[in-house]
Amino acid sequence: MSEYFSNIKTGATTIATGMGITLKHFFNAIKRKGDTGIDDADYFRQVDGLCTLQYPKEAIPTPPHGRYRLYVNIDDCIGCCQCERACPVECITIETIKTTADDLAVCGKTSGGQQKRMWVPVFDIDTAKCMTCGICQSVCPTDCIYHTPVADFSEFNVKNMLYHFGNLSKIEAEAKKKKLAEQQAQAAKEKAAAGAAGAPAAKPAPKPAPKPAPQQKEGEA
Amino acid sequence: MQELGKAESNSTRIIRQDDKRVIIEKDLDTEYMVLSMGPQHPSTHGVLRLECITDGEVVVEAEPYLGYLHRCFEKYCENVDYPAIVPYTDRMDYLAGMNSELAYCITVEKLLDIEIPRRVEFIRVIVSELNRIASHLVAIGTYAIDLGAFTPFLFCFRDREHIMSLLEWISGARMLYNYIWIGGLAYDVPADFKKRVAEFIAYFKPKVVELYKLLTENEIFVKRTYDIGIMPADVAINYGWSGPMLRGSGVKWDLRRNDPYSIYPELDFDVPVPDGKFSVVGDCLSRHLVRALEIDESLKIISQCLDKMPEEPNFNSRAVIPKRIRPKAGEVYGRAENPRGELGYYIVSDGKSTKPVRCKARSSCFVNLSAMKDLSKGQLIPDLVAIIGSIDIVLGEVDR
Amino acid sequence: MEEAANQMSPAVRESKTAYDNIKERFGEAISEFDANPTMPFFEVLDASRWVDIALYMRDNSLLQFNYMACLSGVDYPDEGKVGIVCNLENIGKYTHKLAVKVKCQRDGGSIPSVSCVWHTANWHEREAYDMYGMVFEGHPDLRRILCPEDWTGFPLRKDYQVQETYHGIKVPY
Amino acid sequence: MSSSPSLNTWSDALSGFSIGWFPLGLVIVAVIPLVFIALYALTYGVYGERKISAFMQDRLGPMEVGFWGILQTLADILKLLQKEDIVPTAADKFLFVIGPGILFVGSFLAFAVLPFGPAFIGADLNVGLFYAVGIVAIEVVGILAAGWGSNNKWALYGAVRSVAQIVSYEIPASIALLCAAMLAGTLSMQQITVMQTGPGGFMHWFLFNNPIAWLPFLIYFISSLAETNRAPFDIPEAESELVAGYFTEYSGMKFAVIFLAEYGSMFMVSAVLAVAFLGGWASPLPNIGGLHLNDMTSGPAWGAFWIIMKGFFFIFVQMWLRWTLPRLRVDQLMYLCWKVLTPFALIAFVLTAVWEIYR
Repeated sequence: MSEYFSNIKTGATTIATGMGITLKHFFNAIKRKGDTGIDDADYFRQVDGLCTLQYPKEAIPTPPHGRYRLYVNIDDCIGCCQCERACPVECITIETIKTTADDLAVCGKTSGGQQKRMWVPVFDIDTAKCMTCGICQSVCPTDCIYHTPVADFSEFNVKNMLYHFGNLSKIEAEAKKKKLAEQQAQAAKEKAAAGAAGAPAAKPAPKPAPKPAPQQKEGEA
Repeated sequence: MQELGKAESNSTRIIRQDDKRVIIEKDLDTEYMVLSMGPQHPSTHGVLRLECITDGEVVVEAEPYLGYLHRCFEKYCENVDYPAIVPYTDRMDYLAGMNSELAYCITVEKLLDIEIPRRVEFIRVIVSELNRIASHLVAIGTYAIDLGAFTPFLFCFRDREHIMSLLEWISGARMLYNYIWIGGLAYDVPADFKKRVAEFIAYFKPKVVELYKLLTENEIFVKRTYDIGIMPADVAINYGWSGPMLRGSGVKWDLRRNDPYSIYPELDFDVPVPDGKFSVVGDCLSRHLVRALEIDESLKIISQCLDKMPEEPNFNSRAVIPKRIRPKAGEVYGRAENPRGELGYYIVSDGKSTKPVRCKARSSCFVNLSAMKDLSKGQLIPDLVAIIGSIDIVLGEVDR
Repeated sequence: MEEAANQMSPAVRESKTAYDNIKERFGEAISEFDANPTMPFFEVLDASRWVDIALYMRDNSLLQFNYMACLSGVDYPDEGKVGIVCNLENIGKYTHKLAVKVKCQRDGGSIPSVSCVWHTANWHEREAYDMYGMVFEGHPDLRRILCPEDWTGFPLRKDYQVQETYHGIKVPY
Repeated sequence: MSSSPSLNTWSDALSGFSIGWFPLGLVIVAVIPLVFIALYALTYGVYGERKISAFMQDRLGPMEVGFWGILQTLADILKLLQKEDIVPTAADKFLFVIGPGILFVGSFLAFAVLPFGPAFIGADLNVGLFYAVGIVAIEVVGILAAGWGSNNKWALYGAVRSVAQIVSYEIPASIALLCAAMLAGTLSMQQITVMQTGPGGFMHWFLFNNPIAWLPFLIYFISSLAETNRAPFDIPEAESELVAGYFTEYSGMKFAVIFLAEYGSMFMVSAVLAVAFLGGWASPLPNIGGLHLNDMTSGPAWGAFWIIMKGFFFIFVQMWLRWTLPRLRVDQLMYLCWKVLTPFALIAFVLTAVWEIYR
């Protein structure tokens, strides 16, 4: 019998304690938490009261190296395709065209001073597929692909999630391709001629070896 | 009186009394009802499906069906490089990504046999304990929802949000971190990180007490979980239970103590097991209590780590990460204490490729859930919900 | 041999002691001890005795492998076999760990089920069956667990070809 | 001093106002409850609950539609009106459709005997309290019809639980109300209220008049939670166990009707509680010396104000409880009813009888 009454008593007291807590929060609702980010020294001084934010109007700031939307600084890209190979979800598509020797100056250098040897007409990132793991960022030799803290980039049409970063338009790319093909053909011809003349036949390269480029430079100039 | 068996249907029972007279007792003619609980049900924590055979509100048998969230983790692993598996481990137990990463990375490091800088180890322990707190907060919060209390859930999430912010600050992502890498970390922690974590602990301690008062001590909550779903220690071991589930059954077994990894041997913390005063050892309440107490222990671990962590200016957290991860041929079973129990990885390397030949994830929820059939026998439906909640499953990890 | 024993780490030496105990009892049924530092294991050569070995490992007072940490299916395409790897240990008394491998023929092979010895094995064996297709004899409920019941093929085999359509849905993404 | 009596006079004048034979003033007073019900359900019932729960949980709640989301409920209703009215193929269509209707009618019929002020009561039945208790129990039929008619296992569970629960809790609730009836010596709601009016304000209420009345008051309050399926007794709709209980299959306007009925009966039981123990429309303010606060704050319009406020207060407590407590289990619910509330209700009954004899 005493257990019966003590049960009722604990029930009543614990319920009263719980109700006290919720009532305290109810009256605490006049205060609101601010929206300073975690890197701010005041972060834990502003956490009392209502803690939700009205999202599109107010938002928790993302930290400086937040890993959200991918961005490619194509001026720094050397077209090495390492990110494409490293991506676990295959969301990066890169097409490269070798820069012809005369274009090297046009193609320019990266901000690190490295000579770029590739045109990158297609550098597409399907951000809808991207799982923001940051592996591409870690393998990039020139740090030109990186995640930005832009967290909200939703679109109504999924096709808009495909981001194009290529540095050549289609027409330009065609022209560059043609140019390269011509030069390669010429190089192959020269080489074949040279091979026929002298050394045992080098492979009639369907894929150009990287060497002929400087030779061509002289020929063209 | 002895029940000899059931004849015709379950409504008729043949009973022999002491004087050897056989009587046939006929009840109202009732039938069992098959009740499909899930995959879309509020308290199956995702897409678990339980096929319950019910007799009124009493569950005669509940058979779990899995696979609705199967994402071929193991097949994936065989097709990507070792470092690229790390983001996938996040997605297995998405509530405790850091712990999953830690388990995977220490497994591969065991195979590679490399030494990790001490500062990295400390940071790893801090983030994984923070994540353990976050995970337990979700476990406790959703358990409260299962039992009908909504407010503690939101209080838990409010506090979890701060942990998410802390982890986003250091790793760049809120849930799927890819922060712990094989042989190191993605980044060193920001300068103010230690200070902010200390502030978080100061902020969080009174909130835990409030949570206890609001939920754990509430008489209705206690009555709902007390003496429900009891699992004896030996059966729990035989079922391969681990983590808070096993400790809830009174077995003091914690991989951080019993199979120590990282810097846990240097740290001072308790492994809470129920003493049977407040709960029956092995019931749902014990499991809940273990989780609640583990939050305190994790806070203890974090503050110790903050004190002991070596300060190294210009620390390169990627210093010892191998350029190309290609372990020598061999196999390894490595594991770590996840918030839900033992998360193990069985990895086979052929020594030639940069991809594992086999990478099996031994998920704790998968094993813990396998006892569901036994636990659910003869329980009421509300108790069934309480039991599922106390197992604290994450379907991402069960189905992989 | 002596030298090798001396080089072993304490953990591996513990496993070796446990292995010696089992070897003494079962002799030819089990292979030599593989004393690698990451996961010491032995293989059950006579798969039909696997349940006896399991029971002995669980119930022998010196072994007491009462906890099955993991059971993983593995494909060995070179040997034409599939198998399982069980990681066993003791909770409570000893600290020794030991892994056991059991293999069977790739096509139509079967391994005795140990789900009666360790309940953990029940779902793990179902998973191994689901992914590799070896049959576990004496398993109480051998169905697919992660894949749909009418899925064809065993996805984790190295030579697995994914089916083109499943109930009219195109499968390869 | 000067403005308040004029308000009171205004209140009296309003109820006395008539154009020829047509008592327009009384009609206006009579419309008050109807307008009130609509407004209440729209604002306090749904919006209030969402806001109160939000504040208790450190959230903001609805904020988008109107100032601080005040028009959120209207937007929701518009949405629910637009929705397709779905009746499941396998459902028993007649029961499925009639269920919400019965629920709605059951919860609002009781308003007929609710005294909204000295001047207005829909029907001053001499068995008003009895009628109120009885008519609320009709909801059981609606719930059973909805649960069975849905042809859904979860809905059936909800319905079965609900019937068991409401029928059981009728007993302590009725006995507790009987105590109030004994104190008043009548079953008429208006008479019970009149018994609790006086210059002393709240001093005349049964609750403060009489220490024993606290017991039936608490018992009725707890039972009323169970009767309206509010937490911690919301097992018929237990969203984490039974998906949504008996209204799992409902959507669109039928769902809205069920919702409205729930809030209607929430106010109903709160008002009955106010009438039985807290003086209904009686003003709580006492006359202190020359300050005739009680007289100033009485009258038809004030009466409506007071009873609505009292009802709102108890609804707030109901919400407060709901957002604090976990849910009971079925057997614990029955334990509470049969082993705690019913014995205590009987004790309260005897004590009240003794009090009435020896007062």
